[in-house]
Amino acid sequence: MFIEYSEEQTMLRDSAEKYLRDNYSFENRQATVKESAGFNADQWQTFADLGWLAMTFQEDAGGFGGGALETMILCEQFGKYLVLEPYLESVVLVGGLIEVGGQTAIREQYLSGLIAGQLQGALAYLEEGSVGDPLQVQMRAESSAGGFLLSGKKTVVLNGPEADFFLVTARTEATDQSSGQGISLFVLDKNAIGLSRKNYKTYDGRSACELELNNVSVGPDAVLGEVGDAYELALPVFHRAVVAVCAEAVGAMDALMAATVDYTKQRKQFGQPLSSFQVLRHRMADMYMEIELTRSLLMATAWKLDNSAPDAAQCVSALKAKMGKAGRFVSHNAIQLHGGIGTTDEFNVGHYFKRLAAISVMFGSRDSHLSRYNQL
Amino acid sequence: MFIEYSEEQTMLRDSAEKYLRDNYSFENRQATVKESAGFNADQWQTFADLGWLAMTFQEDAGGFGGGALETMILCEQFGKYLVLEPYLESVVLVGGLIEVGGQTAIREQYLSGLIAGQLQGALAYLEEGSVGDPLQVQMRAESSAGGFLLSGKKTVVLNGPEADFFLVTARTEATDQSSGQGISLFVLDKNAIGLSRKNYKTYDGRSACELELNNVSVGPDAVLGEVGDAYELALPVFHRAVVAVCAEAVGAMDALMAATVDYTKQRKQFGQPLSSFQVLRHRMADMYMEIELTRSLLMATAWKLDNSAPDAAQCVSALKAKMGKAGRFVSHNAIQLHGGIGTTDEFNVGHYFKRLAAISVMFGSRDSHLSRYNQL
Amino acid sequence: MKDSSFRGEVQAFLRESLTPEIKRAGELMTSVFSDFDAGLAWHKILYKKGWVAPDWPLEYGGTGWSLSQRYIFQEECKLANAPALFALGLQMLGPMLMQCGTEAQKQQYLPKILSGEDAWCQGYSEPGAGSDLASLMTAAVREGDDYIINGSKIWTSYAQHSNRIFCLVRTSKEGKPQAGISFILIDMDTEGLTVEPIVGLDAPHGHMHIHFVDVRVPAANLVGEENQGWQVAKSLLEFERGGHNYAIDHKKQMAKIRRQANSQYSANRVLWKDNPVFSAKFADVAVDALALEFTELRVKGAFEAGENAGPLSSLTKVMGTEIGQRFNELSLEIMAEHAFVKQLDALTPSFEGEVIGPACGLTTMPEYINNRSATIYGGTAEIQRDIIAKRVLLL
Amino acid sequence: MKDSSFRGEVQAFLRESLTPEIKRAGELMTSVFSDFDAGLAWHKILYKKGWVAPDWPLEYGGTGWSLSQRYIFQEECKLANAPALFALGLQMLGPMLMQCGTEAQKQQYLPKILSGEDAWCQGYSEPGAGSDLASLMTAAVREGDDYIINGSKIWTSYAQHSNRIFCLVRTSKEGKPQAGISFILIDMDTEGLTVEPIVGLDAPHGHMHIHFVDVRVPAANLVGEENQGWQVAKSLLEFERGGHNYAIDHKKQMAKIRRQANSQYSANRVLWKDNPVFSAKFADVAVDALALEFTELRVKGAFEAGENAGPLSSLTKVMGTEIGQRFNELSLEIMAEHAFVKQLDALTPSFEGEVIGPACGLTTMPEYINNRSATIYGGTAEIQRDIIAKRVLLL
Repeated sequence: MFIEYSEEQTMLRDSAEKYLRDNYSFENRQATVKESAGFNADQWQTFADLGWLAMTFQEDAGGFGGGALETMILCEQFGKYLVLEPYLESVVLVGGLIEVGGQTAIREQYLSGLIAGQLQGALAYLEEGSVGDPLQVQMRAESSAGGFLLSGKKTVVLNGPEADFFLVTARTEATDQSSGQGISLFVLDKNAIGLSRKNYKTYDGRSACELELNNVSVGPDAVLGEVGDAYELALPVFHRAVVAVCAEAVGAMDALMAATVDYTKQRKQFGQPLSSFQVLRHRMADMYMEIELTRSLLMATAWKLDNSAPDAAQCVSALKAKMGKAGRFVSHNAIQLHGGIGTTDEFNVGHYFKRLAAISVMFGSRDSHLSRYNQL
Repeated sequence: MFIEYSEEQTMLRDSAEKYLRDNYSFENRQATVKESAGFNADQWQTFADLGWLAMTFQEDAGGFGGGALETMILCEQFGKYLVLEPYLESVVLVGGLIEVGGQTAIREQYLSGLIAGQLQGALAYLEEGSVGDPLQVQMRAESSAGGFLLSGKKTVVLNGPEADFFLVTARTEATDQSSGQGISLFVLDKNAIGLSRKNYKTYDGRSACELELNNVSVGPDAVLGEVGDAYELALPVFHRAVVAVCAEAVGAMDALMAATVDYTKQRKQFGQPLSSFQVLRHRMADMYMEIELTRSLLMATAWKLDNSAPDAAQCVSALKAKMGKAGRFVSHNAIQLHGGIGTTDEFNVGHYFKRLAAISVMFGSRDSHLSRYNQL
Repeated sequence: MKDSSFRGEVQAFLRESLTPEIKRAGELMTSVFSDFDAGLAWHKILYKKGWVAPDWPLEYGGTGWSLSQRYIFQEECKLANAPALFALGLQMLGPMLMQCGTEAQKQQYLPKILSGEDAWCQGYSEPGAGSDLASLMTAAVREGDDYIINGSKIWTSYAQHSNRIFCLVRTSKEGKPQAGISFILIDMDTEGLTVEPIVGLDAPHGHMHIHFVDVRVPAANLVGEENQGWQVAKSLLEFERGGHNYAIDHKKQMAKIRRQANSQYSANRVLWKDNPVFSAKFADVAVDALALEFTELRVKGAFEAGENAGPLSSLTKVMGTEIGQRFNELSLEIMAEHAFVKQLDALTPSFEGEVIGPACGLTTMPEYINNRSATIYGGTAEIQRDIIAKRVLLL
Repeated sequence: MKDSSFRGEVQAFLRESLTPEIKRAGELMTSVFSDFDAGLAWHKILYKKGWVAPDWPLEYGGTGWSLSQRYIFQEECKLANAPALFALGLQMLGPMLMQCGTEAQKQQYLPKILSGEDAWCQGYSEPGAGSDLASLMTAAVREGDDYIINGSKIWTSYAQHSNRIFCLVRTSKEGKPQAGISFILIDMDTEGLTVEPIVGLDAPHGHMHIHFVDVRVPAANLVGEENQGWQVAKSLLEFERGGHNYAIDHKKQMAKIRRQANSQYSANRVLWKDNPVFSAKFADVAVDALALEFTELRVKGAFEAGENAGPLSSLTKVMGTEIGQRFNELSLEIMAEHAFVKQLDALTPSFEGEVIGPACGLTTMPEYINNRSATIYGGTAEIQRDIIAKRVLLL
C-alpha cells in the first residue's frame, strides 16, 4: 500500500492551499470569531462555489464522487488555516448522514441546498453527563399517529445556532440505554414547534447550542435509514468524520511546527537564538516525528476507507488515538517554546492549541479508541 | 510529618556505607557472581557480626527492635553496592514471617540461626504461569494424620539453592483459586523426603531454584500462623519487603546517577565533554528528579509503616509503582548516556540496570500497584 | 498546640468566615489568581483575624506558627475553596523589604501590605527579556533626588488592580548585564506610567503591559544599593520557587476530578471512576503528586533543621507545575465536549445566571488553557532543569 | 505477479525450507543477530533458491522483485521465524562496492558475499570514537604497494565468525577530521590482527575488540580514493538507516507478547490479555508501531517514485528502536519473575535440554537487556534527533 495522489487530488490540495493562503488571514479569522455568527457566510459561499462542499457527495446527489482522501485533503488545509466554517458539521456529518440514510424526498429537500451553501445542518447526538458514551441516548421518540413525538435534551450541538435543520438521535425502543440498538435518527426543522435552543460560543471560536425538544411531532418520513438502526447507519459517517478532524489536526500541527521553527530561529535569549539550544532542537524533532507518524496513519486510514479494507475501522481508532497524543504533544510544546507570547490572544499559536484540544476529545477520547483498537 | 533520623539510625547508615565502601568492591562482587554459591559466605557472616541481620527483629527474639526505617537504611546501602547476599530473602521475608507467625518452637529453631548467619531460608510462593497473581496457589496441602501432605511445584524460589529450609505456601482449603482465603504457610526442611529442587542462576547474579514437592509430610506445628490465614499473616511482611527492595533501588539509582554524572564529565565527543550537551544535562536532571521523588515516597512509607499510619498500605503501593517507573527511566538513561560501554559486563552500570529490572517486577508490577493504590 | 487540634481550629474558622461568594471565587479559580475583589475581601477577613501573613515573623505581623501549622493552614484554606490572596506583596516584596529595605521603607510599606491597603504588582519581564532577565532595558537615569524611568514591562499580573509596583530597572550599562540593575518601588499613579492589557487566551484575569515615559521616582524608593538589584531579585526568585506548596493545589485538582469522574460517563455506560484505564492514569499522576507532597515536606523539614533546601526547590517547581498540567488533561478527557462551552461570565463569583452543562466542567477548559503558562513563568521548566544540572548535579 | 499470490509463494517456500532447528534460531533471537551457524545455513538455502539478496540489482544476483514484494518477503520470513542473515556483506558492503568498488573488487567479493563463503564484519568504532566517528585514530601508513595498519576497533559484531573486515582508517591528519579517512578491506587472517571478545551483559552473541599491530594490507584493497573514506561510509550509514524495516520486527514482538498474554496471569486471575490497563498500554505501543509501518511504506513509496526519502530515515531509526524497547518492557511486565531465570545454553538452537519456566519467557530478559543498545549503535537516538533538527527542520 504505497499511497499516491491522483492528479485531481494534487490539484485540489494546491488550489485549496492557495485560496486559503490568499483569502483566509488569521486577522480576518479572528474578526469573524468576535462576531455573533459562528462563521463568515461569504467564505462559506465561496467554498460552495469552489466545489468544495460538493466534493465528497456521489455524482447522483450532485457531488463529485470524492471519498475519504478528498475529505482529508480539504480538511488538512482547513486545519492549517484554522478555518471556522462548519465543513465538518454541515457537510461531513449532516450531509454524509443524509446521503447514506435519507429517503429520496429528504435527499432532495436538503442535499442540494447543503452543497450549494444555502442550507446549514447540525447533528445533535450528545447528552448531558454522557458525552463520553453517545449510545446513552435518553431523548425519547414515541410513536404517535404514524409519526413520532420527540422529547428530551441534547448538549453541545456544534453549528447549532446557524443550522436550518437538525439531525437528532432518539431512542425509539426501550432497549438497554447504552445499547447501539433502538436508536433512530430524525430530521427536524429549526422552526419545529416544541424545539428550543440556547446558543453560545465555544472556546475554539465556533458556535454551538443546547437543544430542548418538548413533544416535537415529526412524520415517519423524518427518519433516516431504518427505525432503530441509527448506530449502524452512522458508523461509516463517523469514520469519515474522524478522518476529517484528524486531517484538520495534522494541518494545524504543521502550522504549529512551522511557526515554532520560525520563532525559535528569530527569538534570542542569553545571546543566542532559541533554536540553538539542543533541548529545544530535540523537542522540535520529537514534534516532527509525532506529526509524521500521525500523517502516515491519516493517509493510510483515508486510503483504506476508500478501498473498504478490512482493517479500515481499526485504523480509524488507531488514527484518533494517535492524534490525541500527537496533538497534545505538539500544541503544548509549541506554546512552551513560544513562551508567554504563545498564551496571548493575538498570536495564532494559542488558537491552534485550543482547536487541537477540542479535536482531541471529539468522537471519543484517545483511551476509548485504544480500547476499540484492541477489540476490532 | 517531617522525617528525622535518630542518632542510631544515622550511625547505622554511616557504618554500613563505610563497611561496604571499604570491603565490597565491584570486582569482588563480580568474582562472587561467577562462583557457584549465590553469595559470599564470609560477607554474610560479617553482616551477622555487625548486627545487621539482627537489626529488625524484636528484642525478645534476639534482635535490636528496628523497623521499616532500619530495613530501608540497610537496603539502600546494599543497593548502592549491589550486594548479592540474601538479606531480603532470608531476613526480611523468611525471618519476618517466622517472627510474625512462628510458634515458639519454630522461632527457637530458626530465628537465632538466621540472626547469627548460620541458617538460610527461602520463601517459595510463586507458581508457573501465575507469577503475576501469587494468590493463585495450586500447591496442595492435604490433612493427613494430624499433619499435612504437600504436593505441587514452586517456581523462581530466590536464594533456594542456599536455603537450609523453605517457607512454602499451599492451599489447605478448596476455596476459589485466586482467593486470599485458604492459603497456609509451611516450614519445610531442605532435606524433607519428597522435596526436590533444580538450581540455577538469575540474570541479576543471584541464585534461585524450582521446587517440587511430592507428598512431603509435615506436622501440624509446621504451619506459620493460623491454617488458611497465610495471606493476612504475610501482608505486613510483604509491605516491609517492598520497602526493602525500593530502598535497594534508590541506592542503585543513586549509584547510577553518580556514575553517569562522572562519566559524562570525562567522556568527550565532538571535542566537548558529554556533560556539556544540554539534552544530556536535562536527562540527568530528570533522572535526579525521579530519584528524589522516589526517595521521598520511600522515607515516608517506611515512617508510616513504623507508625502504623492508616495510609501506610496505600503508600506501599504508591512507592512500588513509582519505583517501577523511576528505576526504568534512570537505568535506561544511565546506559544510554554511557553508550556502548554501559552494555558490557565489566562496567557496573549494566549490573545495576539488571538488578533494577528485577526489582521493578518483584512483588507486583507497577500497574498492579497503581490499581491497588486506587482501591486502598 | 497539637497539629490535629490546630487543624480543627482552622476548619472552624473557615466554616464561619468563608462567605458563599468568597468560596465561590475559590471554586472558580482557573489559574493561580482568584477574582481580585473576592480575594481582597478574604484578605481583609484574614487580616482582622491576624492570620493574613503566617510566613512573616511575629514582629511584623506574622502568626508565630510552626512550619507544620502553616502547611496545615494552607491546606485547609485550599481544600475549603478559600480564594488565593494576591500574593506579590505578602510573599515577595514583604519578606524582601524585611531583609533589604530601609527602616523607613519597612514602616511605610509593610503595614499596608498586611492590611490589604496596598496592592503590589511586579515589573520584571520585558518584551525583549523573557527568561533572560539580565538583558532587560528599561532605563532609570539619576536626576537629582529622582530617577527618570523609560521603557516597558510585560506580563504584569493584576497591574490594573494594583496601586504600587516593584521593578527591576537598568541603572548602568557597565560590566556584566546583571551588574547594572537596580530594584525600585513605584506608585502606579505616577505621571507617565500607563497600563495596557495583554489579551490572553480566554483568561478572565489578564496580564498587563506597562509603559514608562519619563516616569519620575524618588531615589529613596531604591531597595538596596544602586546596581545591586539583581541580588535582591535573586533572593526573591528563590523564595518564589521554594515557597509554593504545589501538593496542596494538586489535592484541590484531584477533588475536582473525583467529582467529575463520579458523575460523568465514559463508553459502555461506565462512570469514569470505574473505567480501569482512566483509573490507572489518574493513579499514575496521583502517585507523582504524593511523591511531590512528601518532597515538599522534606524541604520544609530541611528548612526547620536549618539546612539549605535549595537543591530541591527547582524540582518542586518543575514537578509541581507539570503534575498540575497532567491533571488538567485528565479533567479535559472526562468533560470532553462539555468543556467546549465558553461562558466566561459564569467564572465570576457574582454570576447569578444558569450554567450550561455540568457545573463540574465549567472551569475545565480555561484551567487547561491557563495552566500551560505554569511551566513558563517564574523560570521555564527548561531553565529549572538547567539549574538542576548546573547547581545540583554540578554538571 | 499479484502481491497476494507472491505472498503465497513465499509462504510455501518457507514451509518447505525452514528446518525446525533453523526456525528455532529465529525464535531464539534476542538481538538483531541470530545464531551464526543457523543463520549461515539459512543463507545457503536462500542462495540456492536465488533469494538471498532481494535488494541487489538483478545483474549482481538480485531477484528483480518490486519494493512491495521485497517487503512481503521480509515480513513473511520474519513472521515464520526465519533467522536474521548476518547482513553486513549483503546490506552494507555489497551495495557500496557496486557503487564505489573497482571491477576487480566487485568480481572478487560480490559472488562470495552472495554465496555466504565470505562473512564480512565492520571496523568503524574505536575506544575513543563512539558517536564521534570522525575522531578515529587507527592509522594506515602507505609503504610501497601496501598500507601498514596500527590501532584498534571495537563493537565489531561477529568478528569471530568473519573472514574479512571493512574498516575506516586514518590516512591523513591534515584538514578536517573527516578529510583524512580511508575505507579499506582486510582479511581477518592477516598477521598482526587479533580478536578479543567484549563480554556483554549476558548477550550470547558477543561484540569483538580488534587489535591491529603492523597489519600489512595491499593498497589495492582501498575502496574509493585515499582520504575519501568518509563519503563512502556516509552513504553506507544512510543505507543502514533507511534500509531496515522496523515494523516487521515489531510484528514479531507483538506476536510473542500475544502468546505471553494469552497464557500468563496478572492479578485477580485475569489473563494479561484481558487486563484492561495492560491492553491499553499494549495498544498504545501497537498504534505507534502501525504508524511507523505506514511511515516505512511512505518511505518506500517515495523511493519508488524516485523521491529522496532521507528526511524520514532518521525518524524510522529513532521510532523503530524506541518502539521495540517499549515492547520489551511490556514483555518483562508479563513474564515478571519468570524472566529472571538465566539459561543462556537454552538460547542456542541446538539445545536439547529442558527449559525452566514458561518457554515463552525464555528470551524476555536477554532481549530486554540486548535491545538497550538499539538506541546506541548506528548513531544514537540523540544523534538521530540532532540530524532531524539540522537536516529536516533546518534549525
